[in-house]
Amino acid sequence: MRPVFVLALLCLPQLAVADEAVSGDTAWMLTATALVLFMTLPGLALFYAGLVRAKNVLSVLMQCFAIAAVVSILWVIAGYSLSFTEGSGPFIGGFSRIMLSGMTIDSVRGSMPESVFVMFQMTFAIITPALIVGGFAERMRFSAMLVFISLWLMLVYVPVTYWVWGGGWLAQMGFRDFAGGAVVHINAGIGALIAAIVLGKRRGFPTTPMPPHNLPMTVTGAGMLWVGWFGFNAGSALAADNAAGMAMLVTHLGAAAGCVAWMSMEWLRFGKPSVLGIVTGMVAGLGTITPASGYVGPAGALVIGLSAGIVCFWATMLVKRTLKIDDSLDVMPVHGVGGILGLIMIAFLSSTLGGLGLDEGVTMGQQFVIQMIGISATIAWCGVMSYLLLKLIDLVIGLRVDEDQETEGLDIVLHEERGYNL
Amino acid sequence: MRPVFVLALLCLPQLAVADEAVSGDTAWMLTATALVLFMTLPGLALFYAGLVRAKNVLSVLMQCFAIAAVVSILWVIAGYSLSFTEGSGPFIGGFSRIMLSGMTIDSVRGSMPESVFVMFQMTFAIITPALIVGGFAERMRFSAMLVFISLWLMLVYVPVTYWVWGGGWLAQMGFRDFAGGAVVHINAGIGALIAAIVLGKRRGFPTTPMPPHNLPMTVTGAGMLWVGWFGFNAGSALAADNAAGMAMLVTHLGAAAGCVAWMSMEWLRFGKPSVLGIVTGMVAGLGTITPASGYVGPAGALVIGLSAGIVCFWATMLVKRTLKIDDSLDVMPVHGVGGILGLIMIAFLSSTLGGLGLDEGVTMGQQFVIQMIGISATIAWCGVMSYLLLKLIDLVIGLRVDEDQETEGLDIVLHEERGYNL
Amino acid sequence: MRPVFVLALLCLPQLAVADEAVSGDTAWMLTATALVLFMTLPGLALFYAGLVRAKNVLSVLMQCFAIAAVVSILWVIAGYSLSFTEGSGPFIGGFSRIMLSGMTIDSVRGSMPESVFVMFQMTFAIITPALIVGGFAERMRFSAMLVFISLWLMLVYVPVTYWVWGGGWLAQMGFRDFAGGAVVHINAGIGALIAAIVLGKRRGFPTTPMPPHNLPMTVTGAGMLWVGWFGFNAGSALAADNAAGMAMLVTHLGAAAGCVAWMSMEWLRFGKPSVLGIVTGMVAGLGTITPASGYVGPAGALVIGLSAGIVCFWATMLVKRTLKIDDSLDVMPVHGVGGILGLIMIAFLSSTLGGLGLDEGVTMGQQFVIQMIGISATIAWCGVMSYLLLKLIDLVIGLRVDEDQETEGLDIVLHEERGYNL
Amino acid sequence: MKLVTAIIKPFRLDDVRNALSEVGVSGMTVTEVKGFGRQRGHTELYRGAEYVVDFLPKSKIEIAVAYDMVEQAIEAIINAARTGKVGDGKVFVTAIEQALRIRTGEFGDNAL
Amino acid sequence: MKLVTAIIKPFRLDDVRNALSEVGVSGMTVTEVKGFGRQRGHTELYRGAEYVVDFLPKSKIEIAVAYDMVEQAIEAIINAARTGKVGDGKVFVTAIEQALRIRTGEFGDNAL
Amino acid sequence: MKLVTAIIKPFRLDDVRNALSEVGVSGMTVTEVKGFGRQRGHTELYRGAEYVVDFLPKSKIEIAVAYDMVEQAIEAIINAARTGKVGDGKVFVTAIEQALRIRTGEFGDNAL
Ligand SMILES: Nc1ncnc2c1ncn2[C@@H]1O[C@H](COP(=O)(O)OP(=O)(O)O)[C@@H](O)[C@H]1O
Ligand SMILES: Nc1ncnc2c1ncn2[C@@H]1O[C@H](COP(=O)(O)OP(=O)(O)O)[C@@H](O)[C@H]1O
Ligand SMILES: Nc1ncnc2c1ncn2[C@@H]1O[C@H](COP(=O)(O)OP(=O)(O)O)[C@@H](O)[C@H]1O
Repeated sequence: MRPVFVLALLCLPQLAVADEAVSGDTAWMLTATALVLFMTLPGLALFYAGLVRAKNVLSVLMQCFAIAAVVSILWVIAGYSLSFTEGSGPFIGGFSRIMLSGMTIDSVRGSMPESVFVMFQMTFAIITPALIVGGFAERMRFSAMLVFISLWLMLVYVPVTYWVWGGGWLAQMGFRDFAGGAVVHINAGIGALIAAIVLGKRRGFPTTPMPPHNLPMTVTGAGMLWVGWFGFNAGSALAADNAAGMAMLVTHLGAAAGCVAWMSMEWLRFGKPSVLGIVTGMVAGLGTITPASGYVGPAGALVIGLSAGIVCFWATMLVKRTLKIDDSLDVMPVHGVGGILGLIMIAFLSSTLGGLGLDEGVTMGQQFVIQMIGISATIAWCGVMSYLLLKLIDLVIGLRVDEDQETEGLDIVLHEERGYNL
Repeated sequence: MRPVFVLALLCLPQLAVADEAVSGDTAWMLTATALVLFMTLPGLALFYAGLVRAKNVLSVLMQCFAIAAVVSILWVIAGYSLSFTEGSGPFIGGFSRIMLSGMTIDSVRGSMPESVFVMFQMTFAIITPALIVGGFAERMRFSAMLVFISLWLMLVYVPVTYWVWGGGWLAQMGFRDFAGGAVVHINAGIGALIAAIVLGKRRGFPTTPMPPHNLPMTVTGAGMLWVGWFGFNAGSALAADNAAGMAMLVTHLGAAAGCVAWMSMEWLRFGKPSVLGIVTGMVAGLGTITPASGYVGPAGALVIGLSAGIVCFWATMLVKRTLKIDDSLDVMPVHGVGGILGLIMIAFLSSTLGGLGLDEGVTMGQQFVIQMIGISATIAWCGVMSYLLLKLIDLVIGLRVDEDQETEGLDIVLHEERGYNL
Repeated sequence: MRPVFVLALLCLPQLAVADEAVSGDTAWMLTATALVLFMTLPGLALFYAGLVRAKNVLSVLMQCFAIAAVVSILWVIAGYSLSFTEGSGPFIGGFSRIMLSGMTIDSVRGSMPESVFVMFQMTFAIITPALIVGGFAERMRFSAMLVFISLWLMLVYVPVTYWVWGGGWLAQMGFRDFAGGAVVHINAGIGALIAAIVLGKRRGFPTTPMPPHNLPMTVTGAGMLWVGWFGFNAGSALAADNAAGMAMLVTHLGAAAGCVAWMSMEWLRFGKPSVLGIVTGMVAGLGTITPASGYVGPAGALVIGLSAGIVCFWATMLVKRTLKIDDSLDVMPVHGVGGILGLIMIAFLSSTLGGLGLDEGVTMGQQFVIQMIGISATIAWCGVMSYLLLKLIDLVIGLRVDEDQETEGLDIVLHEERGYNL
Repeated sequence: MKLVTAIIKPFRLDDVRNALSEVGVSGMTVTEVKGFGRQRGHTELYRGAEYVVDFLPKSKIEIAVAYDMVEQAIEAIINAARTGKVGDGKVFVTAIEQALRIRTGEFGDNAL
Repeated sequence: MKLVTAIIKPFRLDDVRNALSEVGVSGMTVTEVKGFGRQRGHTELYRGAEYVVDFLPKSKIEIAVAYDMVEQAIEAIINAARTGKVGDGKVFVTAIEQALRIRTGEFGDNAL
Repeated sequence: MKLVTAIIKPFRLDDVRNALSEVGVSGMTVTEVKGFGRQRGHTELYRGAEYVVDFLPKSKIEIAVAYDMVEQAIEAIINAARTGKVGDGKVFVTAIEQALRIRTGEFGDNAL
């Protein structure tokens, strides 16, 4: 069996050229790449677009599409190189793959063509900023959004990726984040939270009701996310092997348990379970199992999924009802809190309940400390940088549409289109 | 080439650990698993949800999601073990994998990690009860639904799976059901028919028209089902080999021929072909080719698809118009009848029209008898158990919402949500 | 590494039986087949259906479904054989696989089972005529459509496929069309353009506005097309190898650059970018990179994508505003022009900007001439044949619904169904 | 001529239409409206955000009838629309000064 | 002031609006309604379950006009809406007792 | 009794409903309509095909009130609906000759 911590190994560039691509692994990684892109387009785009009001449906879809396009180009220009090639230090990668220079059709990384590794990682770089859209939905200017996301990608996503997966200081410390609890979910959650705070509430929040305009659309997106997440987590094994199989199994169980937990919380607390609740529990379960999906066993996955459903449920209540922060589509309480929770539980479930073991000589307590360092560093860096970026952009070009435009809706105002002519 | 009857071989536990996973086979089975989950979420959920009235759209989506979550958990707790490990007799499997105990990351089944086999089969265990939703749509209480499906899974789906695929009495007898004519389609069809009868008609059926509220949604789901079905049938070869390729080809031809046949029937009988007709023909073709997809050749597949379109068309007329049973989304006439038809045609098309052959020394007549035994046993067991379960649940907690609630719609009444705010 | 020009090799029948299928390659090709079918159903169907008026939504979905069904059957009867088996000359293939005769479960083509190759190519034969639907949307009779598409498949698609991929005269000349610039996109674009001209404008075009009835549906389809296109182009490598990886990478970059270019054109010209614009740019980028996706490097892909966005943008303006041709969903300016552009750029980007090289001893200028010959031949053959077929069908059974029917909408008139009952 | 406007529960629409046909009213125009009144709306809940929906779906039926048909029409509507539960709706009668059939230009009672 | 209410075929709406603008009617309110009348509806068929749709989509136009404009407005509507086929619709005229413009508080004919 | 019909901007609906409740109007019927008037519509652009949308979404509120409530109701509507920008809408008053509550058969002011 191949080792679980393949990502770390892949960072050693000398290995990269030696190998030949294995067709089975390549087949799976091509598929996994397609699945992760599918999570964003159309998965997440629909999930989010269904939750906003009809007058803003296109603005959300547009943001997801534009992010996918712009991030892809930035990724090949510099993002990949700075994330995944050896840098001069522990904080940022090197320049050897700027514009993918030096990568030929024969380049191999691990057991797959390097082109596939570039693509697979690109899909992660796409979905992370796309998740942030939920924080500033229904009020941000499109141009400001493009500028913010581009800078955020290079200044937040890329360095954190290098720290965790590119051989940077967190990787060296033994920080465990299999498929992106810190890199993807904390980053997205904190980015969204800061955006929600800096932009301020939507007009009328929280007194005016803003019910989802199309829940079947949201559920459609949710189904796609569940399926696509197999590529996300089982793809993070970087091979079609037993580690991938186990990652898929625990991922699925995390989702299922998250569904059941959130549904039960609603049933207990409000008397009725809702479809928005069950899909939110699913996302919480998936986000929470993500960092742990290469380390825990099936029983651990059930524990993680159930905890995710309960903890994220309360976090949502807290942010929305108590703090009254308009993180409009609940990115922080679901993804951010889920990511944190999952990263913490790794310490305790890697070597219990059928987990696959901690590193030789590392105790639960030690791992817990390492995990807390990684979590804190990600929150701090992402929080500070997101705040500075948003404030800067607000000064220079302005973040929000004006009141009348917000009332009329972003679709007409920013894109001169309407979602529906039924 | 690997043998076609791999499932039967996989039941011998001693083989399971000996092998190593093959990366190509694992890659395909990971993909096939994602495809089959995709069939339910969002495929089948959308297919069904588009067919009900707008006030019940969420209830259907909710049922599919909740079934996916609950079945997944039940499957790892006990369903898998009782279905696919050696039992003490021919009727039910054993306890060696309860809570997946004894399965490690290194466990292999056939040429794939056992975790992948568990997951692949789980997706079948999810879609079968989800199909039943069509029988009791728009009137069943959500809590009663959860109880029914959970018990039905363990008391109907699990034993029949063991009989057919787990090495039970039907497998030993030589019963041929490649990807689930009896296990999936007859079980679902009979379960839905009994539910429709026990719950009774929807208020107003059949005098009040209840047209689909969103046919594009249904067609979207249909497209997903077609694509996902490749995972279902070609995945049932349990490897990325020639058998899988042939299974995909015949599956596709079954679907195409089913489309053409149903469309033609409508054209002849009503003067106009309809989009609901063509997608129903597709499902009929797919359901019917399912059990046969590992045994017949392309010409046989066309025969099966055409027969499916014609026979299921008439079956739908019979159930709806003549018998006036409110099997609301026509699960029995399409899936149940299709499954029966396909299982029967196996006897005649396995060794003709390019079929891959019957077992050594078995004649068409003998195979026909075996097939009839398998069909009858499944119908009988599923029919009786479904009836008893439903009656019991009706007594204890009640199956249906009351009249006013049915008029108001399940979305508001059971879930406090509305599908659309356009 | 396997050679890039595998398709050409596969045409030598003697090779076909010698090999054994490789599980990794088979796994990827099974997946790629599913992805390409997914592009049509539901991808393209939704993309197109969202763009028409609500009263015609089902007619478009129906056309896509019916095309998928009918083409599949024609493909196994004769299409595959005439496209991909050795013929008596350079213009049309042979009869050795009529009704797939002689193909057994053990047949292998390249490194995959022949059944998979048949299926993979079938999905191309499905999507090409389905693309034409955009040219005659909202006014063509369903029966005339079926007749036209069936004849068009056999008389246009099949011969051109043989010329380019089946070992015919263009293949022999060294014409480069990796995944279907001529076979798929020019054919579809010209077919649609001729259909638009022969059928004439929709009532009210261009004075009456005919805005898309459901843009989220179109965006959903667009996301599916993007993901599915990975199967289309990376699948055209016919193996899970480095060529496939590079094809996926350049495909993705073509799409991303197309998005950015079209968005920028709209921003510059109209002051606001639109979601329909960005997804149209995506399709333009994908269509244009398609023929080149096995030859160019990442930088070349960016150039292609950006050119596609700009050129196809202006082409759309030209056809719609200047020429006032009602190619209703812009098939010619997006697919046709994109295909031509991509085929031309192959000559210049195969050996520059990281391209994978021209054939030994071929200069850019020579390749350019070859490409122009292939483009011209496809346009001429497809144009003339499409025109003759349509005129003939118009004479015999009539192409268009009458004025009142067009006003009422095709869904009710042709299919007795309505899309929405919200 | 009078215009009889009835606001009713949507699921009674088919019954009302049939009842009207029986008394000889052969034309009507129906609008989907949202009603606010004594009948309590429902609560919707989205991730813990509560949303009280006061407006309920109703159908508004408008029929132009000759004077002598007003009573029968109202009778028919009331009988067919009544469920006896709050929210059954209202009937309003207003005067029409002139009516025309677009197709023929006929006017007055002949236009109906 | 009078309220002129016209029920027309939806695809004539743009023509009617233009015709009204030409005679000087610059404001109107349009509602999508379902009409029942002499014009036959269509049949829908879902997996063999037949469903006769009697209600047809119509557009209802409401315009408040001063007394002296009523004739011209009706004329304009009729000419623009007529196709000569059954189902072209009706025009009804009723009295408005008072009209107000919300923005300015103007009333009477000035409010229009 | 009078029928007070107000055409307002949709996002003022909740305010208007509250204002009406405060003055004691406890029932109303709301229709989503499209309005055409002085307020300019917007342009939509689809792949270069321009489309000027003249019709703007409006909400039409209908309330049947007793004579003595008309003034207050109008006042309440105007205050709550006014934004001061063009397109705020209109209020029309017409006469109701008879009103009935379907559930009870009550009529006149009691039916409201
Ligand atoms: N004063 C009113 N003006 C206009 N419509 C009204 C008025 N009062 C009630 N309605 C309409 O009648 C419907 C039913 O009224 P409601 O008070 O709920 O029940 P009931 O008719 O049984 O008294 C409301 O939903 C509303 O559409
Ligand atoms: N008595 C009526 N009251 C209100 N609306 C009516 C009445 N009769 C007809 N209508 C409306 O006018 C439309 C056209 O009427 P119909 O009888 O079909 O054709 P025509 O106007 O040509 O006689 C109907 O669909 C309906 O909306
Ligand atoms: N003559 C009219 N008849 C009926 N409705 C009208 C009339 N004029 C305006 N309206 C309605 O009132 C709305 C607002 O009118 P508009 O002229 O845009 O602004 P304002 O009310 O501020 O003068 C319109 O959208 C339309 O729905």
